Amino acid sequence: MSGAAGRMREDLLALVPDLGVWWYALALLPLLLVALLLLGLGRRRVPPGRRVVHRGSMAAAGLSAVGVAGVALDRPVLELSWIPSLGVSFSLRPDGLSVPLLLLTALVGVVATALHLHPAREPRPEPVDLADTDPTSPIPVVRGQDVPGLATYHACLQVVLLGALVAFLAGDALVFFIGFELVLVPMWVLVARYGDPGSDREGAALRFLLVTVVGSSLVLLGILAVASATGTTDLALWAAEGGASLGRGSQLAVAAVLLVGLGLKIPVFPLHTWLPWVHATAPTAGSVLLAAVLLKLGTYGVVRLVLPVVPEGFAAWSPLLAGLGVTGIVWASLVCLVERDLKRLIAWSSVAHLGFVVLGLATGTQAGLQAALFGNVAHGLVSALLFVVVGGLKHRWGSADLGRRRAAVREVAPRLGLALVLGMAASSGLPGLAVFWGEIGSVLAAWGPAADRPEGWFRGFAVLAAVGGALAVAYTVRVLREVWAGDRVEPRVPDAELTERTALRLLGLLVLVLGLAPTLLLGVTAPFVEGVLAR
Amino acid sequence: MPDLPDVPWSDLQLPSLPLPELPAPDLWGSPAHWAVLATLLAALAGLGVTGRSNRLAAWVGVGGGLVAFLATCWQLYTLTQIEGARRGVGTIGALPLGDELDVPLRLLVTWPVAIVAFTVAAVALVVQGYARWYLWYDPRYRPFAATVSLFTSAMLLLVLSDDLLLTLVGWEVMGWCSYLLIGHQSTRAAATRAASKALLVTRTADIGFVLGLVVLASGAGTTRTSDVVAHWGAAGTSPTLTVAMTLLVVGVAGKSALFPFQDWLPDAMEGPTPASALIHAATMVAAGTVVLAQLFPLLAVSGPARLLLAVLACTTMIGAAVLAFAQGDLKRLLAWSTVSQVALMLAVLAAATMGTGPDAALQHLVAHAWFKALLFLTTGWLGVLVGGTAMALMASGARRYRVLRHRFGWGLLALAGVPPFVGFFSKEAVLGTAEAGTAATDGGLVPVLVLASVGATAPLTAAYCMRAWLVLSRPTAVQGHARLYEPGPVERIDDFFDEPQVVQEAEGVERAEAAISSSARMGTSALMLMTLFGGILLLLPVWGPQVHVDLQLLVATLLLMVVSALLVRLAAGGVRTRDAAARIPAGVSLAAERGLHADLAYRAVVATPVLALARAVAWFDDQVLDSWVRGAGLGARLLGRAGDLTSPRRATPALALVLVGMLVLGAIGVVTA
Amino acid sequence: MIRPALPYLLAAVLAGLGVYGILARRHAVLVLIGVELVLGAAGLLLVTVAQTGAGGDPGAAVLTLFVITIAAAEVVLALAIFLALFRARGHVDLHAELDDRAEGEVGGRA
Amino acid sequence: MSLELGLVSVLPVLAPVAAAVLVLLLDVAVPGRREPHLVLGAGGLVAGLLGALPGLGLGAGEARSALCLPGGWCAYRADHLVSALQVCALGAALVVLVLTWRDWAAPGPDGGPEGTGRAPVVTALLLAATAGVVAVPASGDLGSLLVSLELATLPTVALVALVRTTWAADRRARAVDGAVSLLTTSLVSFGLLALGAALWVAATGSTRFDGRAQVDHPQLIVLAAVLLVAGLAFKVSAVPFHAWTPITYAAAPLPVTAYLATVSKVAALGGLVVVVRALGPVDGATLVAVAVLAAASMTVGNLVALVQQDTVRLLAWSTIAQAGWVLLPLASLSAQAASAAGSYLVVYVTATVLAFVVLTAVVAVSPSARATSLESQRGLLRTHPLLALPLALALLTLAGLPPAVAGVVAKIVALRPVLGDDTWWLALVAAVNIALGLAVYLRWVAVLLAPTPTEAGPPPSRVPARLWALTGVLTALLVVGSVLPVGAL
Repeated sequence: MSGAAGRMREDLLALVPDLGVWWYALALLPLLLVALLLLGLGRRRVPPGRRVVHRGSMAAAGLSAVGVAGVALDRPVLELSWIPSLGVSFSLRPDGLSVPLLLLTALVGVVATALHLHPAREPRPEPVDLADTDPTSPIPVVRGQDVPGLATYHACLQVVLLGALVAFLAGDALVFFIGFELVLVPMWVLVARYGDPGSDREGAALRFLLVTVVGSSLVLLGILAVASATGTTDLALWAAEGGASLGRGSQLAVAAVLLVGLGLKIPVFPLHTWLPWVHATAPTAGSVLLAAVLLKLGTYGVVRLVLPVVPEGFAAWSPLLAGLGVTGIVWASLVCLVERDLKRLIAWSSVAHLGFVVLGLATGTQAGLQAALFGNVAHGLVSALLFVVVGGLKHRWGSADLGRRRAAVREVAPRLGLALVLGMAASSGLPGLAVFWGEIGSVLAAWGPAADRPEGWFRGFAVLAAVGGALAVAYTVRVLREVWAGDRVEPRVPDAELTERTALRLLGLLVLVLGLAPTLLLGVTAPFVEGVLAR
Repeated sequence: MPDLPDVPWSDLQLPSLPLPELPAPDLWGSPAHWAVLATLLAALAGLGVTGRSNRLAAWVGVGGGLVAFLATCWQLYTLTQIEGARRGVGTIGALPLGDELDVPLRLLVTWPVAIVAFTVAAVALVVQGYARWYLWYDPRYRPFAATVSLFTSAMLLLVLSDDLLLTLVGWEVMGWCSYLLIGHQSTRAAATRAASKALLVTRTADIGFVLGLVVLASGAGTTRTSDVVAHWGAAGTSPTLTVAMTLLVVGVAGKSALFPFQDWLPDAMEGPTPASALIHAATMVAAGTVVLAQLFPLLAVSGPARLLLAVLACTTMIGAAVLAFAQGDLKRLLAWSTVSQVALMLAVLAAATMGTGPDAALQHLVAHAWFKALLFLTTGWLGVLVGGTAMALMASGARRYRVLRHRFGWGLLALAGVPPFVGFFSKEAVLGTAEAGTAATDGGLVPVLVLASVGATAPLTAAYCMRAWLVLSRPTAVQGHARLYEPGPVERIDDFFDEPQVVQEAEGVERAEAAISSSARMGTSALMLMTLFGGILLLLPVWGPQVHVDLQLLVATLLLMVVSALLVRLAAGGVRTRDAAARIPAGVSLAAERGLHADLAYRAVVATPVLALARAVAWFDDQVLDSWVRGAGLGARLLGRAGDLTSPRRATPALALVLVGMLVLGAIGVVTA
Repeated sequence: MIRPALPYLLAAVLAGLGVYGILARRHAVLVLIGVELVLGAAGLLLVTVAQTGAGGDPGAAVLTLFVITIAAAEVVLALAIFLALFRARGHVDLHAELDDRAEGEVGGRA
Repeated sequence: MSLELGLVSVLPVLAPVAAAVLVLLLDVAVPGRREPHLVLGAGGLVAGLLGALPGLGLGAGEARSALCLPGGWCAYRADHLVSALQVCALGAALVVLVLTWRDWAAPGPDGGPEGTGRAPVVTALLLAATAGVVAVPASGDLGSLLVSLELATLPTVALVALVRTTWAADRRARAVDGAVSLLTTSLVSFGLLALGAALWVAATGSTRFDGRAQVDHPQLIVLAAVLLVAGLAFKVSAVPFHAWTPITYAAAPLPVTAYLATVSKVAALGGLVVVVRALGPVDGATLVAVAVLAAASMTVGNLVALVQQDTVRLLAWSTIAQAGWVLLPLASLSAQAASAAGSYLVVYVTATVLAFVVLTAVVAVSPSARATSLESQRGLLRTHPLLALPLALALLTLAGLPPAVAGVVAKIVALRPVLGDDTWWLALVAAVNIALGLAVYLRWVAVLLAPTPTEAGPPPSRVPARLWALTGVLTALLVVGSVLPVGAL
């Protein structure tokens, strides 16, 4: 812990009560209990009212966020024997790598539970020529009153958060894996049941589930291979050993399996094709969670399970990984130039951002790793922001098709418009907003990769990444031109309502703060990065 | 021609005056911090806090600008008190990016930098005050003011930065701000288009800029500019350095609208005039000059980069001056003149040697900032009065509105480089530097090219200035329109204490003329004064160009300028509007107004192929990559169905399956045993 | 010590015959006989091994008895089932469809 | 030579056998009664269960033996793993007995007893088969193995065929078809098993499984082992010995299907464990054969299950796929292999039994004649949440996806030995099959979750209390297993 961040943490620590491991109870139990409660209540003949469900869910997420903040400050270590026959203990051990992601998850959790679930409805019938027969009445924003199964929806959100928190906290590989998998079923339900009824939501949900399960199965193989070689599943021991008990061949195999598995989750080109489908279909909160939390599980997994555990294997694959990451940047950015669905477009931009993260990871330098970790969190915030905006727009418009002529968002919904501009600017790497530091750091690191990486290749990747950065501006301009600017004011859509506004302000503020003071986050991750790459 | 002696620049400089010891208030941070932060906070506050009140937004915007301005003034004073006149300060602390890369994120103030910062802050302040009047009825005044503040902050950061990353931050933020400012009137498709074009063109060139910075920083192991310069300077010429500097030059060419990126800048006239003034005068386009000046020792040893810069700059300088002459719109004329003048600054950098230093470019930057801001703001003022900036509308403007007469006149004279206006001094420094470069390199290609181009540009500049003046000062057809401006008891807009009332049109010339706010008027007056007396700033003893003013060359240039001006006057003779450009064939004129159709070239060379590639990629992704996923699902289902159909339903095949399975297993066992 | 080639050969032939019977015959009882032939081969093998094997483990011979007993039990059950089949379907043809995969009731009401 | 009897140790086997005999005797004493037989049978199973429970506390290397020779060899040897398998089998058999209670205690078509005296017969058959199942994993020589295995198999054939006389003739005929399918396969498999046993004796010169004292013909023992495995594999429904499974499962009464899907598998796995243990840790060739079996079973089972429209058929193919998972660890050299397979089997049996219990309950409450079709369960979560949630939990356990952590841990346990060996190809096949399996089970869960079709038809009848009890107990087992997983046995 260096500098200002360290001092700040100490100051804050003096303020909070010393709850020790009970912070975990505060962080995890509200989610679990409320999820069970909601599942139970939702099954009754007369389901609870939407206010009760919504507030209960928000309260749980809020309490959990308080707990997570406590965990982040206090960093207690929990160690419970869990599956003795496999030598697995339920150990929770946050460190510099997981704390930012934990805080991100808690924050995004509050945002996701706060957002109203809009009732699924069939897409509005569009007149043949919209230009002539515009409906002039505003499209009403229906809050969650008519939604059947609201309790189940919120229960799913809670379980997703719970799983993500457990995965980020885990000090044991199998506990991580369980958390990693725990998010899948609720996410599947969220997409399949509460997704956009205008599209093939069940297909998209199944695709999400199967692709990620293939990924997590491969991760499981990797974990078990390492576990059988080292004789333990304790992540700290794995990291300390640094792959000493695996031969080069095993390291290569384990790294390959793990990287493919996590690459499906991140997702890395060419394993990314599921992401746009799922994002286009998922409800807003689902998209927010998927982009801001679930994809992070993949990158977190790489940093946790691959980089320190099989360093030799990772080094061997890293040129390929970096190449795929960079291809993803350019590829996704190009697709964004012609994509017609706004939500899909934002999903594609996620692929591009994660390409930068992957590039940073692959360089094997402290700068690259720091940039990747920063970019990871930054992407979480920015994509959450963008999905709140775009999800809201999609609901208001009835679809997210860019081919239709609609009212200029700046004219009819200036708040959403401002948030869109902020999000897209951040997403295209505008300095002063969060994403920039991650991207430029990755490019910098790629130009001077670690000694055992092929420098020439990495320099080529750096050039491509820079080109991808310019393409990001191109699609940003495209989106702003087609959605934000213009003189049409019909059909009117209502501007952001209170929850959206609050969520957008919160996220926007954080994007700005991280952009202006990147040391806040870099200082937290620095000790971990030094520890990982010191050997 | 008599043999005239050379005058060393140092002889022209003012003696350094002993300044009194002022009581230094013990404030937080340094002036550099204050300058950057005040405008940044003004931008954030302007967006976040001002609610619906334009008045509050104006207070915030102008207040931020004022604080920044005062800070830069104070900074000038503090520099006189510091030994060595260098002051480095930290910002948000070093980024912990590991041992391989040091990212201290510091600022550094030296004399040239401080003067540029002062100029930037001053122009920005004037623009803020002016924008309050200009956008009186604009419902989007608040974001505009905030964006201007942000823009100023970014430019100040870039100017004061001692870190490549901070430079990049300022650089990119300016690009985005220019997008927002140009596209301010987002309901107009043309504005949106121009804004997109500006951002796309500059950001495309920025690929080079980013990579150049990355290469420099990565090689030096630090992003601190002074250390980077020291590292690479010590290493001497190397291919890596050349590549890096060439990439940087490409990026600078984009931002400074050098050929082939020149076309975005004239289109940027779609933005409101204050935005144009800001972009053209002190900030965005000049940023490249500042960056290259900071990295000058590296540029000086990178031959190919210098050559590239010289060729691009010279082409642009002359071409833009020619195009400026043919424009049918005063704002566009000024835009092309900016392109030409910025190219002039950059050309000097290419021609300068380590002996002369890069100061001439910064001097011209400062000078250009004063007169170009003045010209733009005055044009905007007139535009409001006559309802447009087309030459035809503008004709006789300076006669009908006498208040504008001196503003236009002085601005154009300074632009043409007529003594004793500020442009004259800076152009002399430029010429001197180019000549010194020629002498130092013994007639090297780059300095000669630059010298020749500057020499050719001077009369061209004089020509289009003359043309503009002739049109503006055309005698009015109806004498009754020529009225003196009388500061009588007319209604004034008290811009900082009133909320705008929705008035559709200003009635009558007098009211419109008088309707400019006192602060906007005062701002342009200040610019006017600086245009006249700004030369003093250039003659301060803090500049260090080791050049001589070749009086022979000076006289020759002035003569050329006079001749070209006379030619223009002659050409304008028979034309009703006194517009010399009317002699140009219509086709040529039209092509010039459209920037020689550079748009089409951009579209054909970049946009179309990229979009085609994007479509191909999207198709490939959907049809090929994704087909694996879809195919896996479909394949599993088909295989399942096939398995279901072929699964035995009778006893005998089931038994056969058992026996075959046994055989296969036995075979496997025997083979592997 | 005699070379037990002949018994082994016989066992192989028996097993082959049995397999042929299983695969080629439609009549359930004939298939049953095929199975019995295979079992016979196993028995023969066991007896041979018991006589010639090195260990002299009496278990091999005992195992033969076990196999025969189990075979007898199987035959009883098999014939009973075939009888039920004949009652239900009117034939004991093993080439008949056993699984009519109609969209009918499956599993039954327990 | 004296034989040491250890009858207490053999109680898990003896109790069901004794109960079977008593049931038959009771039938002679009080013909026409049905409930006492069932009570007696349940008592036998419970006694066996209690007898096997102490075995769970055994440490490594300890075993409860019986029928021992002075040399130390025992014909019956139950260590920790075997005891666990026995407990599992007896418990599952008990569940099946409770499931089938009303059916077997039901009166005949005219209200009197069923003409065939069915209740005592089926009860005795169930008990006998269970005794066989319990004996298989403990057998110490080929003879015990063959006898107990056939004891476990033959009664089930009869159980499939002996359906209620109240059933329609066509339905009864189909039951007989199912029995024929099972019978023929088991006959041929037994032939193979016998051949394998003979070759084993030829190769080792001994019928005992006390390590390979001397191996005369190394190739021969591979062939013998492969034949033994092939003979046992039909019972675990491994591909390509699986063809009877969908036919018989679909034809048999649901509780009998449940029995075949769970208790019978314990016998098969027990036999395989005995063989693999006897082979010792060095025989690679058999491992490849087992690996091929495992991979083929998983893949084929999951693929075909993916397109099934009927839940029972889906479960049939799912058991084929799960057989692959059970076999998976046996394909490795690891010392944990047998216990890993056993651990997986226990979880599988619990989840499958739960699924069958819920299915029985659904059939009981559903007015539809096609209650087992997937479509008829649409929206079950809304109409019967207390049935749908346990079913979903069972399916997720089979799929191996949290929140059913028990299933995940089972998959982990099964995969661990394979990765310890670096058998990457098999591990990758398994990984793909996790996803395929998920598709299978989630297809079902999705139907449960789907919005309810418009309400029509008569109001559903009530679920019998015994089914609630079973559902509750089994769900509790899975939940406890998820919160505090046991891991490997």
